Amino acid sequence: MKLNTWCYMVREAGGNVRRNTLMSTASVGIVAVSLFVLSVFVLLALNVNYLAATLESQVQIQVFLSRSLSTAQTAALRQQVAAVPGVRAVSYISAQAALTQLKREFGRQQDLLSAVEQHNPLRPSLAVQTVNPHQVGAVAAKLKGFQGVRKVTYKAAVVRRLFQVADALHRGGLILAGLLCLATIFIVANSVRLTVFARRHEIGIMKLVGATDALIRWPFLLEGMILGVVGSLIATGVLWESYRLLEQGVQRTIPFLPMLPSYPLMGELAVSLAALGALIGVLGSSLSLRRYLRV
Amino acid sequence: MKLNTWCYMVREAGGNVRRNTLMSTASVGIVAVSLFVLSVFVLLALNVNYLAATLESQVQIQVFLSRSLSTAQTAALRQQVAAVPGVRAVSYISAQAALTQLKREFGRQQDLLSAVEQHNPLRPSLAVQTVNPHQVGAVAAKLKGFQGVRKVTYKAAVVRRLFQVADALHRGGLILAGLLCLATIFIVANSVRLTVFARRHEIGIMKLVGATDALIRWPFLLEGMILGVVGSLIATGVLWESYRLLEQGVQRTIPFLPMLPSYPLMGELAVSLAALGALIGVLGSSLSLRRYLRV
Amino acid sequence: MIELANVHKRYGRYEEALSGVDLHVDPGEFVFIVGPSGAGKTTLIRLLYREELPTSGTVRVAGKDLSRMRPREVPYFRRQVGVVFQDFKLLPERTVWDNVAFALVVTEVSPKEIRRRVPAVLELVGLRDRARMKAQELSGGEQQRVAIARALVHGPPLLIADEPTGNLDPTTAWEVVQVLVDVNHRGTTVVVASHAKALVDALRRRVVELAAGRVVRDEVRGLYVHEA
Amino acid sequence: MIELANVHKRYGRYEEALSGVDLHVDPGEFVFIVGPSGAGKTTLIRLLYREELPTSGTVRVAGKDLSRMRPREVPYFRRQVGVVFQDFKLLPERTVWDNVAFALVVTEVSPKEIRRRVPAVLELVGLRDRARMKAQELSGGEQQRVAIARALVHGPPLLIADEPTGNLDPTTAWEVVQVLVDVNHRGTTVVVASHAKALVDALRRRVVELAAGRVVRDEVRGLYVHEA
Ligand SMILES: Nc1ncnc2c1ncn2[C@@H]1O[C@H](COP(=O)(O)OP(=O)(O)OP(=O)(O)O)[C@@H](O)[C@H]1O
Ligand SMILES: Nc1ncnc2c1ncn2[C@@H]1O[C@H](COP(=O)(O)OP(=O)(O)OP(=O)(O)O)[C@@H](O)[C@H]1O
Ligand SMILES: [Mg+2]
Ligand SMILES: [Mg+2]
Repeated sequence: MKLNTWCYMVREAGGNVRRNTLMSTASVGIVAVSLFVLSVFVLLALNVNYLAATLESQVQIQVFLSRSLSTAQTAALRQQVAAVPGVRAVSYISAQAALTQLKREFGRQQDLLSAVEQHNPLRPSLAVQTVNPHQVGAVAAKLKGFQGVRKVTYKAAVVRRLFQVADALHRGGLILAGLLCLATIFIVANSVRLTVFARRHEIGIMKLVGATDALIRWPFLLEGMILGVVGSLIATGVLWESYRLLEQGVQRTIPFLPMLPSYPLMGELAVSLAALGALIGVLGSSLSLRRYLRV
Repeated sequence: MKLNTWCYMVREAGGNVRRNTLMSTASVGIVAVSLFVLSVFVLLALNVNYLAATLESQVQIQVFLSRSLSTAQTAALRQQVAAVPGVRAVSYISAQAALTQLKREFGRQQDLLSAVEQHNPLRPSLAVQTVNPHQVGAVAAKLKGFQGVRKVTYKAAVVRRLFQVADALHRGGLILAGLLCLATIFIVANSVRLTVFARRHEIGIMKLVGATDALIRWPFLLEGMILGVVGSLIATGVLWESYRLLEQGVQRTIPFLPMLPSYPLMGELAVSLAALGALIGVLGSSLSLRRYLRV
Repeated sequence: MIELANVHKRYGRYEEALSGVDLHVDPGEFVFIVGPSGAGKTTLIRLLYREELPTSGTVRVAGKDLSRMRPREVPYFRRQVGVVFQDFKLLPERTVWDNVAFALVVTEVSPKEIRRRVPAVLELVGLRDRARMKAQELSGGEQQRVAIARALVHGPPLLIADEPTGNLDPTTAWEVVQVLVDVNHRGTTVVVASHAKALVDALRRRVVELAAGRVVRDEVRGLYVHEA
Repeated sequence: MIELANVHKRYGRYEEALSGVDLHVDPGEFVFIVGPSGAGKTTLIRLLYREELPTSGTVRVAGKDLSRMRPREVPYFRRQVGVVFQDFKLLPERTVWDNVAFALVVTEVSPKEIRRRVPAVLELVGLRDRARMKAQELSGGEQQRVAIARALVHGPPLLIADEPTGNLDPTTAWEVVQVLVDVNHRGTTVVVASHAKALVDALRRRVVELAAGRVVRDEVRGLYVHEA
């Protein structure tokens, strides 16, 4: 097609948006609402994952050491452990520190501990964190074989459960987001279809005057794209502000709840939403047009 | 208006639904998707609340008893405690039982406990559950004054946090559900508006022939109602089946996660959704008609 | 029946479509409105059933000042006027029967009465056998006759027809005009905007000629063009 | 130019709109199609620009068998035909200029050329000063003339007009017909379906009369009705 024709189609698309204020507003609104709801789900899923990951990362392997180890031996062992593939961090907890921590955890029921105060029955230990929580089992098994290690424990059941919950949430979140994405496309396709339906006579007339399908289709596709992108911009704006407010609220009331920071996240989301909006608009228009191009 | 006119309007509404298959399907689809998403949110909120309530109900007050209490005295105290308003259940834990449980909880670190085995430093206690988790503080204070009670504890910080989380989830859920309800009405109103827009010429002609606003409006309102109810039925069906599958899945993979049983819940939801669908349809139609009735 | 006094009508920013029209039509009259394309005939007619309000001046129809009429009275007023629109204004996806019956449904006529009157009026315009077809499936002339049937069916005291024979062959056109004359003889006031020189000249009724929004001629037994 | 052989057309379950039509039109001819309302004139015309396909029989226009034409060829074929539709088929919310220019835009004519040709053709139908108005704001006759302008603007080798003067006063109608005659003299084949007895009789061109879907008359220098 010639450049002139492209110019015509772009002008046409812009004109359509302006002329059909009502339908344009409606479509933009629907895209905005759909994308907003979709993003809320995505953010929810992302944050649950983040939460799960944070909790997972707190799962440690406890390596109890032989009481007879010298300071130098302990340091050497510690380096050895740190060198094991999959280990992220190792910290040393002396027998004394362990007792103090235990006391703190026991809280009020310290009667019990007073009884053993004079003769500390605990061992010094290494607290080992793995890079990937899934490696806990393998790393623990490897550590067991080291010289000077008496016992290796980790909360196997808790870790397993946590993984199950995180997995379920992850999978559920993905399914939900997928469903919502489909719902959005469906809603937008339908609303574009109504738009096209309202203009079916116009389309018919254009065809009778000798317009090719491409000439009729492109302004509608461009129009859909414009509407989709504008809708996504609105959704992004509202989302950004809401997330900021939510973050503040969480900071104030439940500060121990970890939340994904908004900085890189919202930027990426904005770009994805714009792309998704454009895609939805174009897809919606093209799906809807097919039927009315048969004149 | 005469009965005949009502008959005409009902026939008209039915006819519109059949005639405009495309627009009817679109509207029904939009209502169904919107209500489905809305319900997913509502179910999520309800289940989180249920989960929070379940966890809350597991918060206990521990009442440590004087070691000198006789069995009869203990039994009397237990009855006294059970009679306190707000107390739901009381169970007795002997010193021996407490030590056994402690051992179990300690797991591998039993070195410590072996050291105190021969001389049990623990006290017998009563585990008290309140009817309403919010009463924990008040009940605990009251129990402190009883004869034979040495110490009363409850995990104050944990309880407070749990309440905060539950509250936040509750409030967040309500806000989200409200937003989604608005979004649904908005989407449906817009799609009905497009429907009406596509028929604006028809409406204009009817007015020119002398039709009153009521005669034009009612078939549209009835049509909106029909579409809304059909949409809600679809949403309910899909939801019911999904929830059933989800319940089964949860039972299989994470059985310790409490879920609201579907029996009375889904029935109530079905009725609410039908009502909501009808309301949305009618509201959507009437909002959309106003503008085109000025001819 | 109709009383226009110094009526001006301007659509938006465009030049006036009617400028200072005075017109008086008695009950029972038969009036042709003629004039070149764009003279303002349709505009004049739109004022008579209150599709448009005059920019200035007064329009009184059946004793009512249309500018002063409250919106809720409008439907009841319109039922007293039968209108054949230049572009027909049929409901394209309804059957011929539904289109015609609609003018009766709005006045809450009983279904029995509807079943009696609709076939009768369709017979009159020669479309008895088209009753079950959709309006959009009809030929241009058939659609025009449906529009005429709809305007007649509720027996309005005032009948307005805008170019009612533009899509009809001379024979059918003549039949349709005879129907209008008949209706007029039974007391209905009839106003017809028309380009059909042959018909206007044959009937020799009152002719009002418009040109550029003004009445330039008003003859009691006139011809389509002024007798030189 | 046009070649119809034993063409039948039936819409859905209704009786045939055309039953066994044979018609041959040479390039450069001027043909009137006449006949009573519902005779099948518009149906015949719809076959010529492939809005409809015949139920049986063949329709050849400009050397192409329309039933065999592939869908992607259709737009290019339609650009060779100018059509004035009985119901105008204008884009109601576009300006007169846009409506006319559209027939040039589809053929990718340069903007400069468009700015030259559109005013010229609007001048021809007397609507030069209406270019910026929306189609829906025009009077019936003005809309009809826009439809004619659109059919002419790209200079098609075949011009088909369905009832092109139904909404025009006799003077304007005569001017429009002169435009058609002019175009014909410059080599365009012209087919006009019309009820305008006065015009048909004045021009004395070839007349094809349809009745109930059949060709009942085909005269080289005919009148609207058969000379008795
Ligand atoms: N809605 C409108 N907006 C702007 N201008 C209008 C509108 N309707 C009519 N006009 C203009 O008013 C003038 C008179 O129009 P009107 O339809 O009354 O003419 P008419 O006498 O009925 O012509 P015709 O014989 O062609 O139907 C025309 O010039 C037309 O362009
Ligand atoms: N889409 C359609 N569906 C069904 N029947 C149709 C359709 N279009 C036309 N017809 C029927 O075919 C017959 C011929 O119609 P056509 O439009 O060709 O008549 P015409 O000669 O153009 O008449 P007019 O002079 O009134 O315009 C009519 O009886 C009409 O009812
Ligand atoms: Mg007019
Ligand atoms: Mg026709």
